[in-house]
Amino acid sequence: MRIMKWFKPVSLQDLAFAFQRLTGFILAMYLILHLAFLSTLSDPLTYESLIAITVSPTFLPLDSLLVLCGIYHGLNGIRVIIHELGYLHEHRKALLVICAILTVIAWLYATWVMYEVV
Amino acid sequence: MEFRIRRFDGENSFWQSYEVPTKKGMTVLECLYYIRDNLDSTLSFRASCRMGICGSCAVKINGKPKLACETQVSELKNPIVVEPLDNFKVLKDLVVDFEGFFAKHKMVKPFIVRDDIDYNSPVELIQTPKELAKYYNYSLCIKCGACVSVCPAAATSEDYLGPAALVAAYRFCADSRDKDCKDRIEIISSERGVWRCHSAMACSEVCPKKIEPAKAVQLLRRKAIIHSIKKLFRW
Amino acid sequence: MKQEYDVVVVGAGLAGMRAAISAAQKSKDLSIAIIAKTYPIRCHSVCAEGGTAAVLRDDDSYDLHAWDTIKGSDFLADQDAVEFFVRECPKEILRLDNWGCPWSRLKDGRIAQRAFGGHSVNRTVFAADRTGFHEVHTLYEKMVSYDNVEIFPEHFLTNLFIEDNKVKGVATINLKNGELVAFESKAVILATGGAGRLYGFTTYSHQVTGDGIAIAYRNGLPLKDMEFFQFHPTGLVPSGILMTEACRGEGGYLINKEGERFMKRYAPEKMEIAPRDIVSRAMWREIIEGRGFESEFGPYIALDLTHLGEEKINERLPLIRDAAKKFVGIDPVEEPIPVRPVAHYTMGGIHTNIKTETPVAGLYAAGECACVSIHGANRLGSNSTIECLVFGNVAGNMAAEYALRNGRMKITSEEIAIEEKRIYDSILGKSGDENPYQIKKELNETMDKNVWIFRTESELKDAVAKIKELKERYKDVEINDTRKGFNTDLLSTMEIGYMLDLAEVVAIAALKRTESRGAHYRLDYPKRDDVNWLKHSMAYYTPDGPRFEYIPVTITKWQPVERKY
Amino acid sequence: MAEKSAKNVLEPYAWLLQIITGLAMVGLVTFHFLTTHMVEHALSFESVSLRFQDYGYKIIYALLLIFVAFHAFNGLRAIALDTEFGMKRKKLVNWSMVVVFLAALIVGLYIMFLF
Ligand SMILES: Cc1cc2nc3c(=O)[nH]c(=O)nc-3n(C[C@H](O)[C@H](O)[C@H](O)COP(=O)(O)OP(=O)(O)OC[C@H]3O[C@@H](n4cnc5c(N)ncnc54)[C@H](O)[C@@H]3O)c2cc1C
Ligand code: HEM
Ligand code: SF4
Ligand code: F3S
Ligand code: FES
Repeated sequence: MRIMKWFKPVSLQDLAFAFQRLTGFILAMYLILHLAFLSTLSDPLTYESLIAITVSPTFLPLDSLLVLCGIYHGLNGIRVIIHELGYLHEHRKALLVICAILTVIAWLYATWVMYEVV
Repeated sequence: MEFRIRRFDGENSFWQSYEVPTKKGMTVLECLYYIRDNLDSTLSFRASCRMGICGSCAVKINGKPKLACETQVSELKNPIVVEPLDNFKVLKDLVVDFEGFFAKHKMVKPFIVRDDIDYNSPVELIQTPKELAKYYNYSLCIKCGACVSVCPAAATSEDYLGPAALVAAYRFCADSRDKDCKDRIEIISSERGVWRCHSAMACSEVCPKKIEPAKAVQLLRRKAIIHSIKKLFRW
Repeated sequence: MKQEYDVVVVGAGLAGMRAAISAAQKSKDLSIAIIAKTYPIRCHSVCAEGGTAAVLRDDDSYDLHAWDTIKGSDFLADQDAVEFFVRECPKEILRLDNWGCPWSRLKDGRIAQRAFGGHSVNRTVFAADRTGFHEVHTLYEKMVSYDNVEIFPEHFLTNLFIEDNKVKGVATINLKNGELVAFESKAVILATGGAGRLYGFTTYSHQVTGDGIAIAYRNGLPLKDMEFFQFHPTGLVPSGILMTEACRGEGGYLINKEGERFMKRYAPEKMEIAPRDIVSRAMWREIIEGRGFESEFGPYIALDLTHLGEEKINERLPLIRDAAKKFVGIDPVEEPIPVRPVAHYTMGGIHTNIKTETPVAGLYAAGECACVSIHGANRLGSNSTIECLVFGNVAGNMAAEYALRNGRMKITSEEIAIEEKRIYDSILGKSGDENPYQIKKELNETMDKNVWIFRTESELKDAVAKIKELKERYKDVEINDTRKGFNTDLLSTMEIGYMLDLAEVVAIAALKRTESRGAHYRLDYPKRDDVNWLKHSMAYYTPDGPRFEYIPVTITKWQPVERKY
Repeated sequence: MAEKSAKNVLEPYAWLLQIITGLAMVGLVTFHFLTTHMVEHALSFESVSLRFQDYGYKIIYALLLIFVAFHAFNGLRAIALDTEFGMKRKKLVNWSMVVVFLAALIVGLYIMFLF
């Protein structure tokens, strides 16, 4: 398949692109699921039973991964937007590193919040 | 050193290994010539200037596109794997088809457009060093194709103009002597143009002339979006 | 297969592309094909670094440019041609400016000019140290803007079709599929570049094998002044990559094994910045007399820039530093660069008159493959790129006019079949026991050894004998690759055949010229001899080697005097 | 070929909106995440319906919905058009994304107006 070439990077830069695409796709799929899921709000009972599953400890790691996708996609998205507006191409490596560090921090924080609260 | 070369004879693709006695200072291109002259004269590859300026000799060396004539073997791990560029049709061995590549370059109108040029009695146009600096870096493209060979957008979209052609487009749009960038903008703003780029920036990473094609594409994108907004408000 | 065009340009270097543009400009009704064995922007002209000469400002004059050129040529240049040439130069520079060439600029935005060897004023227009590169790209990009120019890249010229002393087309191999393509046309322009790869140690691109010159020669056209080959003092050892004159211009030293700046013995005043031929000879003498450094790649002289300091080198010679680092792993800031004189320019070529006409009607030649002659026995730096532009333009115009006046003559299918047979039956499938690349290697060694900077009768005789032997062996070469598509084996073998012919001409011409003039230096005849040798040599093809005739040099205003700097 | 398709009005604006919605969502998604995960039992039916009673909430969520739906489906559209397969069926791709986008809006708004 030719589209597999999207995921055969030669440098960190296009590795970041591959992940942006992957996470974007995952998030979009999740969005569809999410909306379908929320449709059950019309029936409180089904909703409550489903939500009980999603906040269960088995589901939390998955949720946390999803959040990682979201955070990576968002922060990397900001990085891409900066470049797409024509800025900071000379510092692209530094930006990538900063972006990666922020992603990890934000993700650890988010995971902590999720486990803490539930 | 062992050279593993991916070959193609018009019908079949296969790998072949050669043992080349290398010395300090030898480039990959010299090794290819050594192979052709002494071991196997059926090996085809392109090369000419052997000083990194003609753009003929870009091949994939140990997975990354490089100019064979500028790559020292001493910097590489044994075995050295040489393959033709990706995203191009292979014609024979390391030789790939550049027809589409040059057609795209031609498509972006890579020449100065202004209506006050008199062929028979040309006059000196004034351009300050500062104006020159605005586009000079982008005029250094040797059309080697390395950028296109790694661009994920070019990998799946044959008709994407690609970083090299877009560099050429930007180079002329940014030239103070050019008076009609609009036509060019319309062309690069098509669905085969800048919008296919997703800032993978592999192009900038591999460009042997350090031109930053990705930046040229984004600066063009900026021009294109301003052009579109202006058009929307008919201004 | 047959293609029909009004004008066919063979060779897409500076000269060829300039010619195509000028023909296209002449008339929209003309159909023009430009053919080259590489893509146009991969031609050898992209290697030119230093610049392009033209009179642009008030401190300079046409007469001065002409005088510098003629003196540089050691008075072998045709002065009418030179006078015409210098007047056309400025226009070409401005045209390139109008077409987008990124000339380096003065602060006020006007085109900048720098000093160059042999020119009395700052006359050399430049685009950083990549002049040829930018000129080629500018011309190419201008050329694609003409709808009536069709580009045929990677088509290899194999023959000319000539009938009744009129040209009627060319035969080429389309590399992509290996098919023979004949171009039937009213006029043909040859712009196939020089023959630098005759030498092993050379600044030239691999593609410069003199095919066009050899094909013209085999078709009976005379070759003029082939004994004159320029040697540049500083070629990087071992690859031969040019280390520009600016290295010495900026204050670099040439040093021998004894750590001595030997130029003080050869040109006490100018030292390292004496003219090219003088410096080259001095360096070579040092090497012969055993004062060169030794290395596995042969002897060399040290080009020492270390005293200039990192800052100056980075500012003025960034490319040189880059190249030295990349190609020999030496940083000029810390270590001297190994250099040696290197074959650099083919002064001779296909004989043409001042209008680029060859003796065959409808056939024109321009650029390095032609000899108009404005360079005579020694070309000045930065005069050849401008020659390509000026005479490319002339050739384009002449060919266009000729094509407007004349009809096309038919190339018959028999003629095409004969050429096909010649290539595919007697060359392509060839088996024998000679390796063509071994022959080339031996040819290069012979030229590097015996037809080099210092020439003597006995060495030249050896060279001629060796070349004859190689020609004999060439008849028995083996071509291993039997496929048609992109058969570089076939191509290279044919190129080697052309080179053998040219080498023979160069060696015999050098043997015959019993004087020293410009780049041609005979140890056994060290003086210039205007009484007997102020004339051009003309080599004609015969099956057993060239036949020579001589024609006088045109002198208008400037009588030969001793050449002193 | 490119000269023909040069008159392309969609791509520039699609790109612009993609980055505008992207940027806007940084705030919106963070808000969404925090309100649903920082507060205990935020996901129970009561708290969800309680939040949706509030008009401020409704507006923010409507915005989030529009942005995220546009961004996601325009993103998928871009992916599809990057392939020869999708480019050959450009019209189909564009229209199906419009349809999916509208469907997402309708579903989403319907949920919101349940309360
Ligand atoms: C390293 C270097 C630096 C130089 N620097 C300068 C400088 O600073 N200033 C200056 O004035 N001059 C300089 N010169 C000289 C100058 O570059 C050349 O003389 C000039 O470029 C020659 O141009 P051309 O168009 O005649 O030939 P080329 O550029 O050699 O073009 C020849 C064309 O013919 C084609 N061709 C050849 N054989 C065939 C065939 N069999 N079939 C089909 N096509 C064929 C080739 O593909 C090519 O397109 C330099 C030369 C060298 C080697
Ligand atoms: C949180 C803030 C977000 C930002 C800053 C952001 C940013 C971006 C950017 C800049 C792109 C364009 C990349 C390109 O040019 O190809 C993009 C693509 C995409 N985004 Fe987002 N995004 C965000 C959230 C989301 C969400 C929540 C979803 C899904 C529901 C999503 C789905 C997509 C998809 C599917 C793509 C296309 C991927 C591609 O073309 O490679 N994004 N995003
Ligand atoms: S932009 Fe760089 S990589 Fe691409 S063709 Fe030009 S020189 Fe080669
Ligand atoms: S690699 Fe391709 S996607 Fe864009 S930034 Fe470069 S053109
Ligand atoms: S041979 Fe010219 S770029 Fe490598």
